[in-house]
Amino acid sequence: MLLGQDHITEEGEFVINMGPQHPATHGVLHLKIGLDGETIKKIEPHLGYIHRSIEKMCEQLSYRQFIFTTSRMDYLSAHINNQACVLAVEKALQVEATPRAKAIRVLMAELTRLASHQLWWACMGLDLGAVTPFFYAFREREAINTIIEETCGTRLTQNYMVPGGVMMDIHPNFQKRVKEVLKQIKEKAHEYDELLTGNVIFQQRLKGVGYLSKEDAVSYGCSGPTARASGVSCDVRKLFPYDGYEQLKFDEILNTEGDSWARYLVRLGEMKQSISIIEQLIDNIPEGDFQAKTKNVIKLPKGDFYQRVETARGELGVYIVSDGGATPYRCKFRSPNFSNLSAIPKMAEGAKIGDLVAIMATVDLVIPDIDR
Amino acid sequence: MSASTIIFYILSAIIVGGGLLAVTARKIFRAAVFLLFSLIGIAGLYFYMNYEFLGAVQIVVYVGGIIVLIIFSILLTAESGSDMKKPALSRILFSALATIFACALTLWLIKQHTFHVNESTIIEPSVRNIGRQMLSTTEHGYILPFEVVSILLLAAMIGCIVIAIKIKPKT
Amino acid sequence: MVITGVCLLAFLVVLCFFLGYMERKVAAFMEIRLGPNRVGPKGSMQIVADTVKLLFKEGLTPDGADKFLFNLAPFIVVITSMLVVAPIAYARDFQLWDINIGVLYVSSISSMAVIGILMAGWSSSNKYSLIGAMRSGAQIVSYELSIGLSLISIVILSGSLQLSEIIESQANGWWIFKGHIPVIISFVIFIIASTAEINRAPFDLTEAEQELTGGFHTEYAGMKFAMFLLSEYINLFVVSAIAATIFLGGWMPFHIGGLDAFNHIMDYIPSSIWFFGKTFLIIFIIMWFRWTFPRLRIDQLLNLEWKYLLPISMVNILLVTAMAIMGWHF
Amino acid sequence: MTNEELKYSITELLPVATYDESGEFLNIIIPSDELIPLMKELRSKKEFDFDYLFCLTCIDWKDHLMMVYHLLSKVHKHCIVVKAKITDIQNPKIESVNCIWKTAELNEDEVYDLFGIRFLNHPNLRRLFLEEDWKGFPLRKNYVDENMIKL
Repeated sequence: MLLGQDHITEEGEFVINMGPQHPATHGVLHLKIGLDGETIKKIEPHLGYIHRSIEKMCEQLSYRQFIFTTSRMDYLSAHINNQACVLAVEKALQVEATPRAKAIRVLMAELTRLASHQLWWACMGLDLGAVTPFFYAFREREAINTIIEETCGTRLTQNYMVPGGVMMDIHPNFQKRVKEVLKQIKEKAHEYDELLTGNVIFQQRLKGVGYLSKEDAVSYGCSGPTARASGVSCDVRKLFPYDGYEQLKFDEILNTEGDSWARYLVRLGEMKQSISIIEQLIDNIPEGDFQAKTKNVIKLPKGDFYQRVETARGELGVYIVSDGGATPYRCKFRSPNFSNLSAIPKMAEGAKIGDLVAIMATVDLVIPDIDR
Repeated sequence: MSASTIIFYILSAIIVGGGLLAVTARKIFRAAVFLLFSLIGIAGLYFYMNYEFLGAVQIVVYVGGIIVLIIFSILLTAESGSDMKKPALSRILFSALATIFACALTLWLIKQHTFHVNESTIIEPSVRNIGRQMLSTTEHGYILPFEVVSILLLAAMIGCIVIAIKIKPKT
Repeated sequence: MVITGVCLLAFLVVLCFFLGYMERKVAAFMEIRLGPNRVGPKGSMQIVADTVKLLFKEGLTPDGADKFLFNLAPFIVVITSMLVVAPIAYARDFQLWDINIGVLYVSSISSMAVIGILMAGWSSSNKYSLIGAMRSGAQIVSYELSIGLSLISIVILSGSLQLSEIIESQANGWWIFKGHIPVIISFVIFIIASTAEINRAPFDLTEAEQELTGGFHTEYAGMKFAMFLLSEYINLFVVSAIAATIFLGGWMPFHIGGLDAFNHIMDYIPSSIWFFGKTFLIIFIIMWFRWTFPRLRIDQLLNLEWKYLLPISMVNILLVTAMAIMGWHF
Repeated sequence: MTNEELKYSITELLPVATYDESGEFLNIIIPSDELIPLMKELRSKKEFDFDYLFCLTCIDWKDHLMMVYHLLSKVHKHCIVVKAKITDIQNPKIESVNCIWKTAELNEDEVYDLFGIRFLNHPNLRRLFLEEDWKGFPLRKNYVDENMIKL
């Protein structure tokens, strides 16, 4: 990569490599930055440091197995990734999950989203030099992870979804624990505002930084909070509802400012929406089976199937091309981070190095999702 | 030789050595650092003579101000890390001659002047006296207005630079 | 003289150990966690363990570095911060060097520290270090102005540059109480500007690990890195001690005019406790900044100085001068 | 527009296009050299207004390569899948759509890296994940990894 053709070779330009080992990239992302003083002129992402070729692996795995590779993509919304695969398989088989399974899936997905946004908030402060918020956010995130662990057995790569439902029923304590955590989050919400949201320095660091216009957001294929902060309505849960999202009351948080502060506010708003979704469901989990009957060896009919879901970072698409066999002929994951990353050079044009860190923090990239 | 004399010679060695190294150093950044040592040595000499105010001003103005500016501008130049070219022989010769001439002139002037110890009016070099002297309107006075004029000139200079500076056209 | 000097250096090292421990505990307190609690009672030996670790680490020098300057820089930084300690009065009649231009001496020597940082950043031959060095140059040179102006306001009021005389002038009340609002303004400006001067958060742009991966000391390891750390803590102490001396009366006890009984009780508290109490209060405030504020951006940092602090302190100087001439202070 | 209307309008534009409606979306299969004119129409015409390219990938069907473009209109909320057939397997190339949707730049880099399709008029075509000197294109069906350890 470094040997190949270089776009940042202009005479007199100061080139620095941010990453592959850099604290602000949250993983092994490598950005080659052309600088003029501290002002950014060009950014060129270089990827592949943790490329595992998940798409190639999926071609060898059965339809029950390939779901679990996706937990390792966007590991912060592992549940939602699994859900996308499961839904794609269900769509192809024309099987529907049981009502109980759907409710559990949505609950788990929203808990994951909440935990993921907590982590984003924690790292957001850390990236801008405020260390303390990290610990406050992790206090709640750990509680959520503990709940998920109780039911799924793992904290991060849950692998809980199977075609037709979920792998096992929820833990008896689940409802009680979730209510406790929600209560805790609501009680501590003011701490979040005091620590970061209300801080003048913090606001000044984000306002007007990393502007992305609505047209650019669409053209770069941005999705999730990144695009919604630019005024693009793109919540898959609203536009193409799945697993019973159509019956739930929640708002799509939109903001038209398009800067980092807007992205920050959108994510904060989404946390509140997730809480409201969980509250609507937690006492109304339907009784019944948690898994619909499916065949042991799943074979999909010939054709291609596309399923999208809303992960914590945007629209995840699973594109399965089947030739009628027991493994996918071709499996493509349209990852939200990959598209959001491509918009970063645009957002960071003319910004400072410190701004780039703020932009990356608000876009909230998860590198394994880019380097699938 | 008393301890005091030894300290004097150490300081002098720092000043002279720093100066020599500053002009002979191949790297421009190193030259600036050696110049810094030389200037600190001079400040040390002032402290040694109990002219603390002068010493502190020397450090504030030369070390904290001018050297930092020099280093800062060196950082902004592109090739601060590479060795400079060896200067032409004629330039070395001429600068050597100029140095020897200046040295000789200074020594000659010092030789000419007879230093007599003035024991009757010892002016205490306290800040209070310096301040009084600055504002005095008698002989050797009017120092503050003089300094103000120089600040004015500096401001004018900066203004000229600001006006003359080219703003890169945005592409 | 030599013996007291050596004692002072030993004291400084112990002090830095304590400050390191204090920083960890303050951070832990702010971050709802425990902090060091394994090595020694309540984790108090943690910093010793860290020092031993740093001592045994290999002090790498990068290949492309200018070796001479790279190795010189930490010494310059440490020496300058140690030089500033000399004129501080620790207690009644306990001052190592009562130089008659104390305030000027402090501000002049502390302006030298930036050269060590510039040297370290440049000689590492690392682009991140170089950016860090450039930032620190711009930052320290500009914030020195505000520090100087806020110190001058007290010099005007007390009519002396000598630290001992400034303390004496506060026998009937600390300047922060005697000097009304203008002195409070210059005290606040002094705290802000000196936090910037010693490169602590929210002004730690020179190291900014999330942006520059450590800034000017990216390439330093082992003992050379420890020296930067040492100088950071000495600077923290010096700045707080100067603020305590100039604005809060140094070792002067807290007195209220007219309440003789109260004043007598205050006098029984040893003067060194007064001095260290005030100093550590300010140290705690500066640590508090670090663990609650996000970092500024470089242009915001310079704007803060040139657009706000400097004009305010200039106007403030006029106010203080007027107050001194008219005798409006107590 | 409904799928029927889309089909009608596109047939007017490009008579050679064939259709496949078995799946969720309307699939249009076109030869690779017709791609850019059609895409430009799909993007710019007010009644199509496909402004959101949400998935760009490729499928290796052994005898030919198929570029797949999933398009969505944020205004009209209709979806379409454009499939461009590349028959030249040895030296596959196709026009880049980067001039229409900017998201294509990195996505096409990825396809170039993993399938070896050369995109013409691409601003910065490079191997995105693998090293420059990597041999072969991993997502092709005939790709054999010599270093792979069989389990």
